[in-house]
Amino acid sequence: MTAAIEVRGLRRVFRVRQGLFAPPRQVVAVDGVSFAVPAGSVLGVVGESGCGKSTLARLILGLLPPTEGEVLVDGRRLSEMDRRARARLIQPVFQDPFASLNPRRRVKDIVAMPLVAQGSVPAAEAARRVAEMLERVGLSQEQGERFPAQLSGGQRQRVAIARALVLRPRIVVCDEPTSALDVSVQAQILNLLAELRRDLGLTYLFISHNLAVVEHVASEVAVMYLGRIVERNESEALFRAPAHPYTRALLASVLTPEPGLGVPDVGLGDTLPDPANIPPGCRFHPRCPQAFGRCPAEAPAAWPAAGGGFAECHLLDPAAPGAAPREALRQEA
Amino acid sequence: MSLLEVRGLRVTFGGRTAAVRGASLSVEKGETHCLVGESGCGKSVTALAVMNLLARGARREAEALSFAGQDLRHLSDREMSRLRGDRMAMIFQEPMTSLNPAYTIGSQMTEVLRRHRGAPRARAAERAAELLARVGITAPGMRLGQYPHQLSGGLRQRVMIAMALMCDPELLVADEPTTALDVTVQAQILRLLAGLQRDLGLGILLITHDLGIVARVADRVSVMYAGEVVESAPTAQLFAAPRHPYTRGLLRCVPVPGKVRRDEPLGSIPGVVPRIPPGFRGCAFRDRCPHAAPACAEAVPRQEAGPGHEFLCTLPPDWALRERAA
Amino acid sequence: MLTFLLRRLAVAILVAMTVLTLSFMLTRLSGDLAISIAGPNATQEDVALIRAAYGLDRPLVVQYLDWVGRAAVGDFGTSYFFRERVADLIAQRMPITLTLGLVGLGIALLVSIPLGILAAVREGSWVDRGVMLVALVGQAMPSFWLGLLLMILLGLQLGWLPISGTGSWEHYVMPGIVLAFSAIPALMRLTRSGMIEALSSDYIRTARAKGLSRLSILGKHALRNAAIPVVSIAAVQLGFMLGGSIVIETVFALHGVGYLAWESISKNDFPVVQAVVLVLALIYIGLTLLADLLNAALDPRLRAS
Amino acid sequence: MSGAVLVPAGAAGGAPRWLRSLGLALGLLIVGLVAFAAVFGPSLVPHDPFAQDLGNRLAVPVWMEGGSWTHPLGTDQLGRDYLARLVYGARISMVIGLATVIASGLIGTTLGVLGGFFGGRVDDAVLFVITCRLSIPVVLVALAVVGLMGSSFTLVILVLGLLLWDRFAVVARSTTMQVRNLDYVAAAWCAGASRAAILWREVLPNIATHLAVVATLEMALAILLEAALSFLGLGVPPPLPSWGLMIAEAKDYMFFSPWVIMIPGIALFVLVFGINLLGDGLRDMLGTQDAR
Repeated sequence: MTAAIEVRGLRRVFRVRQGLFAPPRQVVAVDGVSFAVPAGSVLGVVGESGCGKSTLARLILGLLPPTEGEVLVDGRRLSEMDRRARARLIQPVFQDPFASLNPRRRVKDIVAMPLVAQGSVPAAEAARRVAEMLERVGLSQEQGERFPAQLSGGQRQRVAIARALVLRPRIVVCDEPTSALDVSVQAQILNLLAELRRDLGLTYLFISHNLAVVEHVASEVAVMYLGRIVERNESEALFRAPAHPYTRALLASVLTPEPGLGVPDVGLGDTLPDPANIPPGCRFHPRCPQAFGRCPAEAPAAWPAAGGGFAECHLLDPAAPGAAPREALRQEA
Repeated sequence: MSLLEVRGLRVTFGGRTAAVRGASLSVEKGETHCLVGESGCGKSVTALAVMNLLARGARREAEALSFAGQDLRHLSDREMSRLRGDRMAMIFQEPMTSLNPAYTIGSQMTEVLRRHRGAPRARAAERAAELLARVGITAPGMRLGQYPHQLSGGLRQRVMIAMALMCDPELLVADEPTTALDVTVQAQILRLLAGLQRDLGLGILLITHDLGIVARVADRVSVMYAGEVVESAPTAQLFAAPRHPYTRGLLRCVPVPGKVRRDEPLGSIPGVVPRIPPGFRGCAFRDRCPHAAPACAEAVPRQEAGPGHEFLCTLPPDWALRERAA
Repeated sequence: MLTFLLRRLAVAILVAMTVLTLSFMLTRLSGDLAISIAGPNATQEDVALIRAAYGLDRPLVVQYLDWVGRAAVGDFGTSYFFRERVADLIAQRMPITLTLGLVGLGIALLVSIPLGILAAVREGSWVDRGVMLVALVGQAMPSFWLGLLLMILLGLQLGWLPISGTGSWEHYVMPGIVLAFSAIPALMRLTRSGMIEALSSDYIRTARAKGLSRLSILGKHALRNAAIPVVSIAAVQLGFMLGGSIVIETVFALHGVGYLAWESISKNDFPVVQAVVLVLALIYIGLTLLADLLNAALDPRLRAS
Repeated sequence: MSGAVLVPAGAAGGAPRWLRSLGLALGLLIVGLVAFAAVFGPSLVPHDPFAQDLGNRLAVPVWMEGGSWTHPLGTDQLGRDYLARLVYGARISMVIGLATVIASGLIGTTLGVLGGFFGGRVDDAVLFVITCRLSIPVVLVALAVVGLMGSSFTLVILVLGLLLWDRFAVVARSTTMQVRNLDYVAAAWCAGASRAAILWREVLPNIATHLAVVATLEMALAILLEAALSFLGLGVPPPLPSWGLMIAEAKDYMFFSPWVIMIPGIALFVLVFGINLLGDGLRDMLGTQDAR
């Protein structure tokens, strides 16, 4: 199957200037990220704050230029397209429905904005497509006349989705689309996104810190830690048998609504990841409960994991002495 | 006698909007009571009302509001401030902004003990260092001299907890203490709170929107909706047999790994959280409720569905069972 | 911290250079300075003589470089009108203007900080409204007119203070009050909004939750954070006040730098004018530098980085 | 089902609304009255503001002993009708205020928006220009320029317009920065909208209200500065009746007949007060709007 979207060796370095005479510090926010997403599927990207998942979204959307690497849609490089052509292929849905809509414009004008930006859609045609899109996301024509301040958070996120889909893109990058919403509204929006994906044949890149949500929507999951994808696998396989110690810790810290289980010990230390100061070797080793001599010395390769994915961990190296992955799993249980 | 007893709490802002409309709950000694609900349901306002920390312009009324047998309703501001930070303490959602950026951790921690116990500076610093170690902060002596901005969010929340414990309080009110934190840090903080409670016999009133947290740490749960406690039960009981349609809807909205299949729609509650106009009568959930009936516009009875399990609905206590049978 | 300082210093020097250039250009705006200096009744020869005497016959670039080179070592040339070295003139007059500025700032701070705090603590009350009204009145009051009113009231009718001139401390009271009026609204609003922001912050809620006394909450926790911007703005305001002293010194015939500037402008004494512009700008630049330093000293977040 | 429950959420509480709008209304009223006087006044007042009548110098206003309705506000030291001059002075103040705001608003907004929107080196340059401008003492430079080039009405406008753009630039820059980082601008970028369209449709409408507040402040400042320049004799040239100039000309008589400086002074004060009230009212409206 051809990939709807492919990312090759994406890397982004921020230079943080500290002073006129001090050498600028380098912060590697995204460090060599590659993946391909088949058409019609959903790649979930999970990780904690500062792991680079939002930078990754901005790189893919063209809001930031990459330091290295390429994004391809249907085998064509996005960097070689003009922005209007790119807009017809890939669109965003952002986290904060209060900041993502221009407060001075009516809902119908917000949704029409991408059509206007194309410059080639006649007004009547645009109005028709806006009306159709509003209905599709569950908003009335009357709500189309309102300003964003007159809508609830969930309704605003519906507007943002309508705006993203009005150009009928192939790919939608959802950056924490439900994190600012209440659970009952979150469920509405997740259901809507799933329905639209099926009906319109969309491909999603779904970025979230909420593993339970990702598990629900994603067919494949990538776990990011300090700018790298440390584990990627089919959703089922990853949640059933996480291979990377970080993935295991993440999964362990998800508090499912099951009484009586108590709060798990995730076994991570106090040292928090600092993107400006990435540890040598395996970047997770200072927090890893299973780190051993090789971890600070050598960056792990991507070893295959059960289910067809991979994880970057020395424990998975068949040649590693005394560090079988089974043992790690038992400790978790 | 409950440690904290709240009955018929009402909070209004500017006489126009009722944020809390007759909420009741009680926290026992050594118990964790979770108050859960969506944004705007009044759960945080309830917590602030208990501590008498409401913003100016807010009015608080209650049929009963007592702490360890002491009626809090008629205490003066001065008397109340003697209790706060001493016998009842509170921590907040935003560890990044809840500490004063202009003073060191040590200064902010010690002033609690100095204020309530008149402790000399050195003794207060000793106690602060001891508590920092207790909440799992390494090199507490060094931390005392640091400013809040030098600590990560997780560490700051630990400092907040340590600061709350300075005077050995009997009650800790925690308002969404882990919402701003990453999941792994959240688990660490919640574990810490659970451990402290076990060791110190604290009563905890935990405000949260996260049913996962409720399930894992609560002894008792109260579910709030539109300013009312609509259901209250021991935790296991609530998750096993929720009675209020809102509780049931809420539980179905949460994606649970392994329970809801991918591609299957999640349960959801239609509509949005309403704003309650003055003089409103009946059930506030009726606009979104699949079981709404004309009777819901009248006064809604508070019913018992088992020991310590109350809910606010016109449906009979065994409605769910009958529905399943039918 | 050191790099921050160096960076700030580098910017300050660049700004100073730019102002140096601007103040030179300013005096050449009118075209032929020699004609302006010579006055309307001068003959062709007079103008030529003046042109040669002041080096105005040289190319502009040479004149500019000459001026920069001299200004760098504090030599601003000689005044046409006073027949004295400009640097000496400014040095004589500067203490008067600085005294006036500091008196004005002192009065402004004494009035605006307590009132600003009071308004913030009683936000929305009649006290607050009253304080805001004072700010509005202060903003709308033309300083020269206020000066005249004070002269009539305090000088003539009550006879408490000398109407104008330079000499005793009493001569600074009325101009100081008038100058303070120009800074009070800004400082008062800033104190008020800073206190309101601090009082509604999460850390004040924490302080209340800790059961601290009202005095400690206001005086220790809120004021410290609200004071940070006020202190730095006060330094900047002093700069504006020195710049604005020209009007007040003229009204009260207080012989400071501002009065000197006004006299020189009326007499087309351009070496003095450009020197005063430069010196006031340099003082302002120095004060903003000071403001940044104060800020860094008061705010631990800045101190560390 | 009862729709009564569903009332859309909105902000509640705050200071008494009538009081806030009272300030705004008063500001509007004052500015409106002065604008009316500026436009129609000179044709309604029977006297010529420039006509001297040396036989009738310093006639007192009507409410004082010996005053008459022929000259309701009295006459000045040259016997010119004070009311006519005051009304004509309103025209000068308003024109200078508006023209300065337009000129400085264009300069400052352009600089600020460019710096805030493009950031990086553009912003460094803009910030530097603003810093330079702030370090120049405004009154002194304005006086020097007018002094060296000769006083004229247009020169005053030009000088003030070129000097008073700093606050526009500062506010436009900071608000543009805030707006630029909001996701709706990112969405417009992803939708392929041009930079010009983003600036025009997404950024400007959202900073316009802030700029309106600055405009009132700057207009008030420009009017005060013009009065100060004219008072020092280096503003609007005589015999034009600028309020500042009227005060300067009357200064010598103020100890004996204080009303000669009171009348133009009060006019100046009230106008500036009104404009500031307007600005405060606008700011309050902004505040409630932002607190969604």
